[in-house]
Amino acid sequence: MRYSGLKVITEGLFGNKGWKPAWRDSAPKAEYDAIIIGGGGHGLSTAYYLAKNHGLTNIAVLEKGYLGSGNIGRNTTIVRANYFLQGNSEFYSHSMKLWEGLESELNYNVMHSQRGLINLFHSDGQRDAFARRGNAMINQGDDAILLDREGVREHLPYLDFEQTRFPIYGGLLHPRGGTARHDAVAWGYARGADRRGVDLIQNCEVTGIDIENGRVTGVQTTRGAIRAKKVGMVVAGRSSQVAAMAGMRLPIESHILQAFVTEGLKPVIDHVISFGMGHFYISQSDKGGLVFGGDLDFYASYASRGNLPMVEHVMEAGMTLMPMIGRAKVLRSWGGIMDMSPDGSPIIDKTHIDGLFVDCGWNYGGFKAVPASGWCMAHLMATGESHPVAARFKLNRFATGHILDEEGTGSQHNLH
Amino acid sequence: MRIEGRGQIDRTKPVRFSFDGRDYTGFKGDILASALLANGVKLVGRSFKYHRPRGILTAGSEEPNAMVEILEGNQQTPNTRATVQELYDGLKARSQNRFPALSFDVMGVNDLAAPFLSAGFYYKTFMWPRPFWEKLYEPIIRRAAGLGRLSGKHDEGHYEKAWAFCDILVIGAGPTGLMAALTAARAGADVILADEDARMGGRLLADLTGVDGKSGPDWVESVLAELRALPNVRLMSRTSVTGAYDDGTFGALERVSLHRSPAPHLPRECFWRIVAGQTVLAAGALERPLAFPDNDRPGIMLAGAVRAYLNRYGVAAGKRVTLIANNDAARLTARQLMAAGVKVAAILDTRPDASAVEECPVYLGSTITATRGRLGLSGVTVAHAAGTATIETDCLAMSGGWNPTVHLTCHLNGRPVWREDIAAFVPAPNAVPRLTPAGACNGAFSTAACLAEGADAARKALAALGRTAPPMAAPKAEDAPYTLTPFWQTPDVKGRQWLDFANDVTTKDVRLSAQENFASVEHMKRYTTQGMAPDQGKNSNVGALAVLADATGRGIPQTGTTTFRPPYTPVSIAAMGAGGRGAGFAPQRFLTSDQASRDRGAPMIEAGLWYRPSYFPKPHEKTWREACDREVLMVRASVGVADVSTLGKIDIQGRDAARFLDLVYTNTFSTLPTGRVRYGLMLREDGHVLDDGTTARLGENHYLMTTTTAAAGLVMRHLDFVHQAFCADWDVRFISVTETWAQFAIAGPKARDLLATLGTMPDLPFMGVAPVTLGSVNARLFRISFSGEQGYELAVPTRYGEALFRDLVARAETMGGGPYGMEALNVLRIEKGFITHAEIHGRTTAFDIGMEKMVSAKKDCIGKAAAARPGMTGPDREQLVGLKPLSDAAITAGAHLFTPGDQVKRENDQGYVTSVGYSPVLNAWLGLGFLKNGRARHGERIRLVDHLRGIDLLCEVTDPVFHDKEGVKLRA
Amino acid sequence: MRLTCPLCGERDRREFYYYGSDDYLNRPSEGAAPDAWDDYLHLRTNPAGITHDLWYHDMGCSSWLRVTRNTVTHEIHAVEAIAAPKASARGAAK
Amino acid sequence: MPDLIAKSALAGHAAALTLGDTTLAEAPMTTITSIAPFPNKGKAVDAALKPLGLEFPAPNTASSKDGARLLWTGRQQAFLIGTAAPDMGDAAAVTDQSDGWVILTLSGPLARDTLARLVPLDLRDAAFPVGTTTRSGLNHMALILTRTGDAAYEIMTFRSMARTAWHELAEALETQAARLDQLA
Repeated sequence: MRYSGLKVITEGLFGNKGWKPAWRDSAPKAEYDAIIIGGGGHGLSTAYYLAKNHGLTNIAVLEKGYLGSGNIGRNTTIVRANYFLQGNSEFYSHSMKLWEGLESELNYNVMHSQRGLINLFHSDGQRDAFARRGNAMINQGDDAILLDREGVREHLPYLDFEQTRFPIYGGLLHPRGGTARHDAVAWGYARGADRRGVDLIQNCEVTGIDIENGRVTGVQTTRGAIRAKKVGMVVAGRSSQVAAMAGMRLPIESHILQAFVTEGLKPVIDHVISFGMGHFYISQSDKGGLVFGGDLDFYASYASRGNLPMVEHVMEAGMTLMPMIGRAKVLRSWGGIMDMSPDGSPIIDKTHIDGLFVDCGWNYGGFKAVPASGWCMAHLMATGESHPVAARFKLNRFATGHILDEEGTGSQHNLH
Repeated sequence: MRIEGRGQIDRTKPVRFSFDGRDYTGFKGDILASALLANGVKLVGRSFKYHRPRGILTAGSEEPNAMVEILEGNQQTPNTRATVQELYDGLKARSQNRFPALSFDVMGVNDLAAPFLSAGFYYKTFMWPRPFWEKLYEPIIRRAAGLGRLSGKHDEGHYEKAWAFCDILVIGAGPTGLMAALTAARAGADVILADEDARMGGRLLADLTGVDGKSGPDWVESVLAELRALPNVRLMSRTSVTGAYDDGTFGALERVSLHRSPAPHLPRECFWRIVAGQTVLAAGALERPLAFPDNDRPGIMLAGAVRAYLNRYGVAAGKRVTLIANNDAARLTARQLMAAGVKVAAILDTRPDASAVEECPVYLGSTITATRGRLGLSGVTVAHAAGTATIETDCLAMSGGWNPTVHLTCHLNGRPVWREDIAAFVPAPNAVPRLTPAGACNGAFSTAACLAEGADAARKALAALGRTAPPMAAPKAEDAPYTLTPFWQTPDVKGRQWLDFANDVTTKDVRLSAQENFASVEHMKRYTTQGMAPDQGKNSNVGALAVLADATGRGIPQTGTTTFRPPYTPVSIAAMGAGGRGAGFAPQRFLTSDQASRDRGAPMIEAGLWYRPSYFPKPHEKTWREACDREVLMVRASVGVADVSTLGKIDIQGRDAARFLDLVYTNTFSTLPTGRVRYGLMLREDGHVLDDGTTARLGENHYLMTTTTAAAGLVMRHLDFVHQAFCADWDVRFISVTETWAQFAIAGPKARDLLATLGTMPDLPFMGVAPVTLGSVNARLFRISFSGEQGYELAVPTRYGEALFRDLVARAETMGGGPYGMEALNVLRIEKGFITHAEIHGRTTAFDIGMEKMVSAKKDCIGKAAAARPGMTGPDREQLVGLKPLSDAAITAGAHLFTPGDQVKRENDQGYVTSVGYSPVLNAWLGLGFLKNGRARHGERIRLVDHLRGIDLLCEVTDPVFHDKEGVKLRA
Repeated sequence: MRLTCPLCGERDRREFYYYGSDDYLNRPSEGAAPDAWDDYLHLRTNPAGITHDLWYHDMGCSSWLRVTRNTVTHEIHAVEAIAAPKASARGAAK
Repeated sequence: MPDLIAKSALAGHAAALTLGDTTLAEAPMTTITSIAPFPNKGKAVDAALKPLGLEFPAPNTASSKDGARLLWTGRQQAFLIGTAAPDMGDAAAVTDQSDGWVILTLSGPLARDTLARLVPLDLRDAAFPVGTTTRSGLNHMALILTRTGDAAYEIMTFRSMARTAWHELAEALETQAARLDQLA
């Protein structure tokens, strides 16, 4: 079924009775050519591109809960390509290009909205660091504009330019940065993969990974054993547990990241804005809620919920930067489980076990990476070779010292 | 319509207020909703999606419809529940989400287009042509969406945060909570009783249920009187407990002054963190609406709310009221209305076998098939066991049963459990450690059961705290069984039946979601947005999942439920962020020289938490550059004084102090002679540079370490870790003395001359240190330099800092010198090739900055092993270099470097610039930067490109030290 | 979240700084193989359940603490100073 | 020879504030010395302190005698206040801290409620009896808090942050006074 405005109207006229399921409910087969563990954004896009780019359609996505039940539905929906280290730049740039064609690619409106992202800076030193970043973005072929204080004021007149603790020196504007509707991304990829014959199997938890003579042969699940010569672990948030089934220890520590949404408000914030002197960033959803967040709670956790110290910090940061949001009321807070890697960059790589691949370590930047992560993971699983834009996301880079540390905070997992 | 003789308002105190510009009068004790109803105002808001006219559904914070903007001066508070907002004189309220007016809203056209706006329609359209999404569709959607408006102006309100600790926290002050608090308080425990209402008593105030022979309000007052008199009880009314967090911590929002006009220093709201040993959750229950066609018209209300308006506020919600319910308890509404002389048009019971004893028409087996009245209900059509009926009515009271308020028990991931007998979810056992749910929130609905459970829960909490409850008789109260037959929606009728009023989600939307295989309850929620509105599904969750269960053929327990997350009721950002406004976000650290610098007109800039002078302008100077150039030349030619107190200083003592320093620094400090200073490089354990600085040996077992300003706290923590983790038994102790000493750099060829005017000073060698006295003040003199000139740093106890700074500056000025600021300091250090955190930014190795030889081969140190990884050294790394433009044009930090002739693109990137400054000494712009294999490329030309600032020019790659490479001046 | 510092008593989480797994206590000796350093610095068991991690009482007594807690429920089982661990505690629960 | 005038942290910035019979004030400058015993030197430390009539305090407590006080201030550390440090020999590291701290006093009926706005501590009598000294936070600042009397506290924080500490305490006190006046 192809979606379109006309279809919405014709269905509406006939009581919306004709809409078909967005995807089939598949029962697991005994064997697939490839299995993706994890029906989140990355897993679903991996399946989609395996089918679309590499013609692999005898594949299954195994999801222990419901499709999109992980971080794809628990993030702050920001899409950007503003990295500055080689290895990251080309990857997120590629992802941005995929985002820009995603609606027509998937025939699904993921509401990708390039409303512009502004990273504020508050000192000469920060300005120089953002200038380095902005220039790297342009060298990569992406866009960046350095705003001075007055330039920021033109875009964001409601910030507190007078009394805020750390004066606003300027901002790096990334015009193509923006947001998208998070759940829709999962659903769009799921529907696309389903249409290409991929089996999406919900409520199917992987309980073991079968390995014989250093080769993967399949998985054990709560719905029986399934054979496959290729298995991709795409389970950010649970990477360490799944990898442990293959006897692996990953360079990952799991952390909780909280985010917040307010009650609906008439449009007041047009951009995505991030504060440079505290943990705070914000945008406004199409429904009118202010969607905002800060940083990790900073302790390892799988609880999908956090505590007050970071909540309060985020709110205080919001109040020093833009006190006009003071009377917006927080409606809901939630937490996602972040795969924190020792350098803040992800891993898309083979493992030491033949046929077993891993896509993990997305820290808290996984949402915007969904298209390229799937694209590159699919490439890796199909060809056995890293995709050129993901070539530095190696599992062993920590051992070799080829670090991709954008934050410069070092090998402490929670500092990225 | 106000009913004489009813209600608990103060009729001697009229209160004037306005709504949508019209003036009205209510009474003290009213909420906005009761006062509006009393004035016959039923239309209060517009719905989110279809802009349907909406009235008042509830009498509490769960209200999904009656949300308004409260105006005070240029400030406005959107999305305020009229059912919570207390009336005060001069209150101004305005309806929201309508244009141009509440009674005529052009966006109401959406309602006509409803067939095309079904659940998730927007995922299926607005895709073509692509640019139209951002240019056309999205802006329209955004404008139509949203509810209230922020003013766009800074929130000038005063907010507060606070801590409270107690043995037992009781959440909710209805019968359950009051009994729990009384039991706990009589046992001597510290009790906090929190309730979100302005008055405690819960449904005892709304239903007038009697206890122990007293009326509900009287019994409440007697209990409160006792509690108020006890020193171990804190009563917190107007306080919503909003979140359960780990280890007995709760968030709570107190509406301190939202019920009155503002007063100086009086906070609007206070966000509490309450830490409780034990908690009794007595949050009560929320009544469920029923789904039937057009069940969202103004005038259709919850039955319990109709009682609350009658009994508490003396307001009849209508002139001809109809009741529809699936349970016995709701009949009380009809009985109380009739007793008050309000006409009850009919009682509709969805159950065919219910009783029919009231003195009004009672229709059993009823379903409502239609309702009428665009801006206010005028009638309903009923199908019942014996036929159909059309009833003229202006108020429909409905009750679909009650949902226990389980929300807080979900906050730690507890999943509530379905109880078939009450057709509702109750808290999972032990969902929150040390918290006991009791009363209605635990599924006990009679007053007697609530009182008993409240006392029991308190006894359990007391026992856990090792206390015994005093013997107490259980108060007597009604103990009627709660009987209902679930009724989830009117079957087989046309028309939309609302589930989620606030987000405009109907039963059709839920069924469509199932049809499209968004069949998991989470998918349904996310696809239809049911439960995502300001009431967070309080009114609609159970109804929606019952419809979903029906549509998918599963039972309700198998369907499960979405979870509730904090906050229970929305909390303003300002309350949770209280204190963050303006400078309150982070402490301000002031130098002792601060006032002296400001006196000289120096602009102060933030350096971490500190404020430091940027430069010291002279009257004739027009730009900062003029001042900076002068200050640089001044230091190079005569003498400058700068406050360097912000650098971290750590006093390290003990027989193993030297050994300890050898472990944390890459280079060796055990060999440093007493009275000398050495530059040290510190790595993180991952092999990257952590910090650098000088460390002085003050005595055999006594060192003074200096850190950069930025890393002072970080280094202290690092030292504590290394010490406690790896060598806790060593004889070493350290403490920060950053704040203890004010320290001033005296730099320039006349530095020694200046010192000589201070009295007898030791003749220190370069990198020497000695104690000195300034009159009676003990001071320390270091011969170190960050400028490359003959340099000293003089440290005095902080209390003398301001005096010494003023004195030194005055002396310098007599010698042609003066103070210098951060800008000059930066240029001086760039000329000299000294690094700061612009260079050691967390990704650089000792190799990168040319200091790999400082990593001693003779000993282990933190970071040594990781620094030896293959990726950490070698020609592929970007190495520190100097950069000098070939022209006299300016260069910029943040520019990237390319080999001339190469295309400017990421693949050809050779490095970047970290620091630049204009050297008035060399009459040139100078830069420091990192360049691939840079040390082998001195003398080469490199292309510097800064797209952002439009700079593209050639530079010469040089050694990073531009000035006095041999260090002659330094040692002079 | 509240941690009971062995010296200061029960305190709110905001007084503490979190570092990471107590793997950081087992620093390889000089000359250890690169794999040992990779293990020490990067690889983590990262359990969904009982874990042992390191916290610093930053706004308190400056003790570094080893905390035994559950990463799923956030229940705290034990807090001890790393400089004075109980004899049995360190290796036992690994 | 420079004539160096000593200045307290808040000199010229804040005068004592009294509201609702509660007073916030800056205490006079005094002598503060950190004493950090070396391993296994507890006895030697106590011997050195004996002439002062003091002993090294247990965590969260203080030892005092005739105006000299020894406050526990952290792991293996106590601050001697109000008197010069005795010769500790090699028993302890001794470091002057006199100028590193500002000492504020807060006393009166609103004192505890005022502190409860900024200090994440259980200040109830059972948890924080008179004589308790502990480290914690004053909002975002380092804090050494001592309960010196039934309704009297001594608040120590870093000297450079004295103005912020004052501002936040004064605002909290003003707020408590307004609550008392307006809501009673």
